Amino acid sequence: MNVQNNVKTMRQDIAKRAADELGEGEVINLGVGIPTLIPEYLGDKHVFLHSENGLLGTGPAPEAGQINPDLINASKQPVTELPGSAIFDSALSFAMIRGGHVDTAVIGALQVDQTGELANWAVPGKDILGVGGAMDLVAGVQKVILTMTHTSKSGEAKIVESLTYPSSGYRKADVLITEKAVFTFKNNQMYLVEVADGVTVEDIEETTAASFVVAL
Amino acid sequence: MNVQNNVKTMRQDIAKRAADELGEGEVINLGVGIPTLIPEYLGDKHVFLHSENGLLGTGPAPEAGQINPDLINASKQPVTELPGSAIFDSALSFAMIRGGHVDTAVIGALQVDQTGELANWAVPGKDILGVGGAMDLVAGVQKVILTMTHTSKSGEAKIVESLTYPSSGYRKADVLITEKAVFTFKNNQMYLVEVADGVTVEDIEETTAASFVVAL
Amino acid sequence: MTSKKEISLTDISKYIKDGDQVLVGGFGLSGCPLTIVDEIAKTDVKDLTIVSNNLGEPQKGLGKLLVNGQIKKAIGSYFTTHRGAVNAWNEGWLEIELLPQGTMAEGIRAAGAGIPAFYTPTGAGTKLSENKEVREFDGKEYVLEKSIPGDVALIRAHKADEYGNLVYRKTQENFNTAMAMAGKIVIAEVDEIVPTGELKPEEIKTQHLFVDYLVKTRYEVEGGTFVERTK
Amino acid sequence: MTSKKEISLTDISKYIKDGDQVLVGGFGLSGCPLTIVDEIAKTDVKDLTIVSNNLGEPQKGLGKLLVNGQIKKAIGSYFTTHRGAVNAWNEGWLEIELLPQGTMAEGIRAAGAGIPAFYTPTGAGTKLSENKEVREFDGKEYVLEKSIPGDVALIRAHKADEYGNLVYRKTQENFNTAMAMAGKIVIAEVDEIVPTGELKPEEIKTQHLFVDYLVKTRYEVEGGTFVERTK
Repeated sequence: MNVQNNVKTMRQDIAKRAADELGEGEVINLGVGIPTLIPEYLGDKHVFLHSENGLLGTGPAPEAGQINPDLINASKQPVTELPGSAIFDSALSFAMIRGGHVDTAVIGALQVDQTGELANWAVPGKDILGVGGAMDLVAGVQKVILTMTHTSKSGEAKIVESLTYPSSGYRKADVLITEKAVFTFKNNQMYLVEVADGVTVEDIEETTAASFVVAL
Repeated sequence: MNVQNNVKTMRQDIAKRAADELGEGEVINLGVGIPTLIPEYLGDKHVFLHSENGLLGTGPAPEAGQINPDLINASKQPVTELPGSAIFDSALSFAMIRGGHVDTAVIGALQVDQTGELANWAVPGKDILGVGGAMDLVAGVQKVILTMTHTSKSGEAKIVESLTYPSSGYRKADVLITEKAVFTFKNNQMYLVEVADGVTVEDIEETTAASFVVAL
Repeated sequence: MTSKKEISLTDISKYIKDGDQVLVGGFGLSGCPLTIVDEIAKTDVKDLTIVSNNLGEPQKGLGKLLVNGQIKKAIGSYFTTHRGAVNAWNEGWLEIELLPQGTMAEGIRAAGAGIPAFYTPTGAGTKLSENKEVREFDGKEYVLEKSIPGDVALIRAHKADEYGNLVYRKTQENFNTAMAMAGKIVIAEVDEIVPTGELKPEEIKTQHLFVDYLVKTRYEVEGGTFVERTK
Repeated sequence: MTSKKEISLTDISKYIKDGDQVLVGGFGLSGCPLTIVDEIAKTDVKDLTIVSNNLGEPQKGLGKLLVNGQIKKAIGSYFTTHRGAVNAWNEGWLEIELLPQGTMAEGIRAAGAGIPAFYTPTGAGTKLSENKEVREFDGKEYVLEKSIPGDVALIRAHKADEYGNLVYRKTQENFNTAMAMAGKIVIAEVDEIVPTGELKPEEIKTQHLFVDYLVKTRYEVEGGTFVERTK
């Protein structure tokens, strides 16, 4: 298996596990990257996908030739609308997010600390020129699920004692899913609740620069 | 002519004069009482009537038998909708008012002082149990036109040096129309700009407990 | 058509507790959930704080809860013409908090939009802002107003689809969408439930994520007014 | 169909002055008034502060004004993927003010709704609130955000009626209604103007009192993208 396939499998595994966290009938906002793979793994579970540019009930990408450039998701990709979907403006869309009406956001993170505080919008030393809806989602939704590879490409820990990347806000994540493990956060404490097949707690400890309680 | 007819004529005269103040194509909010008579005197002038419960483009009362209790104005009276009308919720309706998108409000007043500050929602010593949209209109619209009888039923001055009734807010009226006269307000100064046929400036001075500049 | 969100009228009382702050839609009787209010009037739930533009009419809508003594406090913009409310206030058993109508609408929306407080020019310099914080922006005074959330919101719409998306009949919407946004538990009274997909995405005024439960109304329009079905 | 509000493309520049704060609708190119932006790119108006979620694409939409050096400052939520904007910022001739997308949407709506400032949980505890006032409500920190008005708002809709009421095509609305509310002068680019009465009162998304002028678009949808008509 080459490295690329390996990364692809990792991302799929994370998306698959994240799909299990979602409840029937929930309103979900999916961030860019790994979260966009989740719909493939929902099976019979029905959830409502919320796109912050103004669509609740986002459907899959259209067939070629059926693209409407005025029917897009928050990643500016063409989408379709499912029966029962609703369309609205940006102010109401973010009122839904900020007001706690979106059940769950599944988003990527660049870093997360052992309390669940996360960084997902800016890299230290790089230009800070984009935030999009990231902070609104972190501040507003009922449940924040993070999906990310356990370490960076160069093998550095992304799960850390305290953030070195710019924080996305006070609000802590609820669940963190990597290709190696699942963590939960409660009262500023991190719990290891699952390890992937063939992964040991020692392996997790080695690749995680944060304290956590083992709660398998 | 009996007293009742006299009052009726007065109110009609005030409404008629107020109609002249309105510009073609303006968005107008009409308060209860005298302002509700204005549509009869618009002639060919086309204005858009805004009802704060959520209708822009309010039409006249429906024929008997055509009443829809879910198509009402802010006085809870059944109305109709004109072509090009729009329906919206209370939050947006007051955003229109507060945000300055309604050109003119024509409202009654219990008292107005010589700077144009007005009182139109509560009487001293009486229960203060209603305000409705009065303060929003006073604070928000581009132009406030007051319509009222020049004095109270018992002959007391309603145009005063300073308010003894509870104020409706810092915002001053722009125009005041009574059966005897028309005043304008600029920079906290009151100007007498018109008198009704057969009314003298002396008569106005006698029935007005406020200082004004004669600018006929 | 049925919906997973549909509940029976007798279930309504499960969602309302003594002392709750309850948002109730309607401008006059239009957009007021008359059936739901009738059901609450049959229960002994009490000490309610009702947020509604007015308190219905004597023996109609919220007037029934008032007569029953179920309301401890009313927050709204206009109670002057409701004799029962005025008397209750004078007799000292009804608290009233008066708000400018636009401040009330914006405060309810704010609660639903995650905004805890906002500044408004409305009411600055009046008795209604006497105990409120005032602040200048660009030389003009504004009043700080807090958002107005509800433990429960009781709303009225025309049609729901199976998911709970709502549309209204003419000016029936008034405070209902804002209240659906601001209520922790939201029960909507509707004329009918239509199959999902029948409402166009663009015409939906209150999106289903704001609506928890649906009940069917017992009222219909007859002779220009709302009449309770007798059958 | 014609409307009293319709103006010619060459009239657009009359309403925009050097140094104006200009609200420009759109999420990506959807809902962006491409024709109006093209017209501005032909003029020498400069030092504009553009409030828009992003700055279009290189040579598309606002990207054209950027290349021309007509933009002094951009206020928006996401410029990362626009190479031209990143370069301009690095070279020091473009100021950028970054806002969380929801704060931007709410701030624009607030300007249109007469609300000078509001508190939001978004961004509390981050670099983006470093120089902003923070305040606790019920033990939680919120950031004070000011409203975002425009000297001009340039918006895009699908259809207008003769009065200037607007409807949109699918997710084209995004920031457009809020911007129509917040602009002192509002110019809407539309596909067509239909007779008054053709749009149902309930389906109107942007009411005519928010719209000053209408222009007809030169862009049409072809092959899943926006293409300028050549004729």
